[in-house]
Amino acid sequence: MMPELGKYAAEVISAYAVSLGLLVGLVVLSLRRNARLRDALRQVEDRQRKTNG
Amino acid sequence: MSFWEFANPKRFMQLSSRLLPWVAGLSLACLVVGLIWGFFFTPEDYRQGSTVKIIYLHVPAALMAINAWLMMLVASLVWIIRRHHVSALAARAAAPVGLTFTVIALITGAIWGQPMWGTWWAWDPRLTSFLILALFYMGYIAMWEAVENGDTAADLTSVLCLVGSVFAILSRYAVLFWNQGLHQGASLSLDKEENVADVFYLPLLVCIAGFVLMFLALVLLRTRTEIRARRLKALLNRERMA
Amino acid sequence: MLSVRGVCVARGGVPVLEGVDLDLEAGQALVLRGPNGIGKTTLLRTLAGLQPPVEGQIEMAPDLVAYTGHSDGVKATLTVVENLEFWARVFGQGDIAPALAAFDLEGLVERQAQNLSAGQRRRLGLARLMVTGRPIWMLDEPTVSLDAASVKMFAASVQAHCAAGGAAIMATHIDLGLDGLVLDLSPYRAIGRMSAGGFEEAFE
Amino acid sequence: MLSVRGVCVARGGVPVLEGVDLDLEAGQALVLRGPNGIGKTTLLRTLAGLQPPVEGQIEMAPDLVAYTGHSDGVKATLTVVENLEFWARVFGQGDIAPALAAFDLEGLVERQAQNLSAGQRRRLGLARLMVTGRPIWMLDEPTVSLDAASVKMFAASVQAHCAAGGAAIMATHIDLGLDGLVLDLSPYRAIGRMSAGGFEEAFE
Amino acid sequence: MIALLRRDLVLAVRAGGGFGLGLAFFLVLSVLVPFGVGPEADVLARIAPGILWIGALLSCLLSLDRIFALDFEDGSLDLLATAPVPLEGVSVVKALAHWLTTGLPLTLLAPGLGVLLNLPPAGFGWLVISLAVGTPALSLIGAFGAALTVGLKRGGLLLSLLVLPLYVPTLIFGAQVATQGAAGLDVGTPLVLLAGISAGTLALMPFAAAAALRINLR
Amino acid sequence: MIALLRRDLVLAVRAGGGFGLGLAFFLVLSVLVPFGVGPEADVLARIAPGILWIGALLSCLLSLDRIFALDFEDGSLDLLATAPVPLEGVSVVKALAHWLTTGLPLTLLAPGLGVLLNLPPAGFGWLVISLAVGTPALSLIGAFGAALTVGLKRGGLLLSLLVLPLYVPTLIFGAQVATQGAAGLDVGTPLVLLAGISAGTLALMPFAAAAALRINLR
Ligand code: HEM
Ligand SMILES: Nc1ncnc2c1ncn2[C@@H]1O[C@H](COP(=O)(O)OP(=O)(O)OP(=O)(O)O)[C@@H](O)[C@H]1O
Ligand SMILES: Nc1ncnc2c1ncn2[C@@H]1O[C@H](COP(=O)(O)OP(=O)(O)OP(=O)(O)O)[C@@H](O)[C@H]1O
Ligand SMILES: [Mg+2]
Ligand SMILES: [Mg+2]
Repeated sequence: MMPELGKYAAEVISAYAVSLGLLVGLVVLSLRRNARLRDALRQVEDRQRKTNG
Repeated sequence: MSFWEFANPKRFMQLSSRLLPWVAGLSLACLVVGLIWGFFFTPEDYRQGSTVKIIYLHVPAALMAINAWLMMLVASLVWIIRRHHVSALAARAAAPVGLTFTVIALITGAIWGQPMWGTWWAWDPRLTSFLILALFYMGYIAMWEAVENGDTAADLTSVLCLVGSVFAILSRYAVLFWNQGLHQGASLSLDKEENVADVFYLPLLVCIAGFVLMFLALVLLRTRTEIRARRLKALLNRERMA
Repeated sequence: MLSVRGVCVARGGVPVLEGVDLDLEAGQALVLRGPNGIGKTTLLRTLAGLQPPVEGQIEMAPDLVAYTGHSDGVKATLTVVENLEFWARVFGQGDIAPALAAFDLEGLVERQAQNLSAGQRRRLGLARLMVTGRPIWMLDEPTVSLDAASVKMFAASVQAHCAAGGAAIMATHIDLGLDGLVLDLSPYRAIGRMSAGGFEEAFE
Repeated sequence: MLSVRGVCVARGGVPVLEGVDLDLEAGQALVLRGPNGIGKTTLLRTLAGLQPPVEGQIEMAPDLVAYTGHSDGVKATLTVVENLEFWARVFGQGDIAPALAAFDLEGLVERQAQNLSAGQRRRLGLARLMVTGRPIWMLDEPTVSLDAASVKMFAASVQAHCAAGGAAIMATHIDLGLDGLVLDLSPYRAIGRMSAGGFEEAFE
Repeated sequence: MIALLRRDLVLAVRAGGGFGLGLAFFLVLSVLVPFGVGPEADVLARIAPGILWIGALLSCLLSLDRIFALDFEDGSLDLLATAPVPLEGVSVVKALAHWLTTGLPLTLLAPGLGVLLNLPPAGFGWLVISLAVGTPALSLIGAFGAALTVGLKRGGLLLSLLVLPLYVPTLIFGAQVATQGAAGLDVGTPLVLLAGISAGTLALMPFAAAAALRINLR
Repeated sequence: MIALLRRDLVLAVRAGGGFGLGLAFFLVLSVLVPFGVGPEADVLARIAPGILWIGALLSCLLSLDRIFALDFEDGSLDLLATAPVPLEGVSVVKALAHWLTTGLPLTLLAPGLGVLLNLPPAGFGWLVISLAVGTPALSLIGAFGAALTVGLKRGGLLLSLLVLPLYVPTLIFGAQVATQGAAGLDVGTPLVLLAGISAGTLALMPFAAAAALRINLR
């Protein structure tokens, strides 16, 4: 399955690993923050709707 | 539908929630296809060996690193001129994405440089400009974080972005003047002679499309987050006042 | 001289006062009252042109205002005379002697501001008003740290200023013995409004 | 708790007050009065141990004093809670809730000190006293910028402190409504003396 | 306006530390370099112009936060904003005062330090010229950075982070003039470019700085 | 004692600027050097260890005045002096806190900057080792200097001038270890001497600092 990378295998694989790691990290962080704020906002809106009638 | 409908937060939330899954899905598809194609099914370059496969990350990241700053510049101008909050928040949302792309370009370039030039780092103009670009991104993000009041932060970062753009261009020329480089020139030009061979070219285009779409998706998502953060803060403030 | 209609002011992006109406004529002294945190400082800064109002009209000819805030802009390492002369020159005025006399600073002219007591320093900050030559004084808690005699001195100089065709608007918690107008800000507290720009309200 | 005999205090090498006698017992609140520049701040700093007296005796057990000056030692970039908790920890105290309650700061706990109004900030500076756990409070113009309600709040907390066996000595120009002792400093103004060390007098 | 300049100069000379610190720092840096890099005369001569330029730039950077911060804290900036002087003018004057108390002394001090660093004789003139032409740009850019960060927490750190990338072109051309001058090469192009940067910042930066101040005072 | 260390660390991380400024400064200096000196890899490689050591030293120097000054101003130092902890211990803890927030991060950051400055591969290990061994001496000497100048006007300027000469031996041996290590030479002697300096300052400086504090608090 793995292609033959020759003597540069370490370089190529580390480049892919680092880049994909950074990208996935950014995506996960963005999604997590989005979810957290969405929930927090929904909570506050519900609460204020209740108190304001 | 006018483009300015995006400036209304409510409309933006509606439109973006419909758009986001498509953009995200498409970008994922492009990235998966492009990267797998590039990594597994392209031959080695006769000079560079397998390291040529790094191009599928390096070039799209480098392109988008610059384009992200351009997008921030446009968004800042829109905020200054038309005072559309969504625009300012989109600029804020784009900065960390741009910084990540810059860092990816730098790191993959450094890894590539070791076998090709025999050094991790050289003060090549293009590399140097990217280092400076990374510093600009860091300063811009730090500025947003440092100012508490949203509108003040938007104003200050917009001014910074404008002035920074001028100096970024100036730095680019200064650096070119300062040192002739090792880095190859643009090889995606339309001139077929200079272009990389087709085997590398097609998967590269797919990867670039993937990065563009991914940038779009991330900016949409993060802008939604920022809008919610603003609203949340305002709601909590009102609660405290009452 | 100054006419304010339906003004809403915000601090830190949060509206604190709304619907404020007030008028100030030459010769009048207006005292703003209200509990801590109601927004007196914010209103005065807005009237002085340091920040824009969120909404409403402020009508006033330009370059009429001399503003003094909580911190009085006195440089600790300059002497009393140097401090006053600097501001006199910035505002294109010549003579600082009347200001020194009005606030009993003549004995302290060569003293560096860092060697003044709190009240003396405040008197210096107030003397600055007289060298601006501006007709409208906007004062934020001018009498902080002043003893009774100095407060009288200050009230007298405000009266003299108004008698000479000037006007003053000030926020203070104590009674100055001025026969001026009083405006209580409590009724204008902003509660309905969410944010300065209205951006956050434009949701579902 | 505190006994002062024949004390002379100097500022900038110049004696400002001499022959000051005073006593403070547990449960007492003493108000220092006098015009601007008489030397109230200088005296309080000396009593708090921040500078030595030129002559005279100050008798007091160590580690009893909590001092608050013109500037209230509030860090602008920390929130209200962080400011208070820091001081509580420095003084080895646990709970800051009573201090927050006594000065009505509960609604502002998460606010950075730089976003407080002048009066709110002053209340925070005063709340700091309650987390020191020290019995003698020395206060220099504590009511600056406070509105009437806040002044009452402050007076109440001084009374509670004294009732619990503490004591307070403060300099202020306004009337607090405290049934405490009053000491007018005007008679102690230093005139005869030339310099703090006496070195310059030992000439001819 | 002249009054403001006079006051700022008096304050700089009188107020502890601020004025001398930048100069002392410049001196320290230049004295330390031989200890760190080693005493070989040719290496030192090679890097001397660059090191001196970097030293000058860092001394500027360290004194930037005084341009507006002190006036902001004690309320003078509010008063200046309501005074009959445009904030653009205030920015220029402040940058000028900063230059007079930092850039100018640095320029005058640089030849002496050049001796310590074995600067080739041909280099002294060009070093002074490049500093004289380039340091005003440093002060002007710095005033903009200081205006952006006035009244912020972590202002000092943020200020360096913001200003550093803006300094790059000035540094490159300035050091180039000094280095090529020391090597006896032609310095025309970089000198013109350096002068261009100084002129450009003088034309633009005060407006940017005044805009940032207005926003921050709000 | 541990409480004091904890508090100092928290304050350093929290309170604006102080902590990061040194690090940012180190970064700035290293990034700027090539712009000033020129991009030639061999010149850069030659001076890299020395420049990095000077950068580390300057970053330490700039953060020294925070060791005691802030605590002096808000009166905490008076309280500490009357608390049941010896002032010698306070000095050690304060120096330790300073090292943990300055010297240690600098040491960790140095290899990354070494890459930018074309440090030869052999040099990385020795650079880190020399910084790890040498920076504690910088903090300890600095604490003494800070104790001497606490509460003085112009303290910052005076502090640099006082501390600078005291730093020279540490700099010489530290840079020597790094430079010779990068050149593949033997580093035994300077490393031993560097370690000796660190040990010696650890044994002596706290007493000197405590004595200086006692005098200044009087
Ligand atoms: C840290 C180091 C590097 C950085 C910051 C960097 C930056 C960039 C940038 C900005 C581009 C965008 C080109 C464009 O304008 O389209 C690019 C393209 C490219 N880089 Fe790098 N690069 C680095 C190192 C390297 C190395 C070591 C190699 C390989 C020897 C390399 C090979 C390429 C190639 C082949 C392209 C495509 C050129 C094109 O199509 O335009 N880069 N790089
Ligand atoms: N960033 C912020 N977010 C929310 N509220 C804020 C912010 N900054 C200030 N405020 C609030 O704005 C209000 C107005 O403050 P202002 O300084 O105008 O009051 P003031 O009437 O002058 O009070 P004082 O008499 O104490 O000086 C205060 O309640 C203050 O807490
Ligand atoms: N360096 C100096 N040389 C001479 N006199 C000085 C010096 N520094 C301060 N003074 C004077 O010392 C006196 C005492 O000041 P202090 O601050 O103690 O007064 P205060 O009673 O607190 O006044 P206030 O009510 O205004 O706060 C003042 O008259 C002041 O002008
Ligand atoms: Mg106020
Ligand atoms: Mg006083």
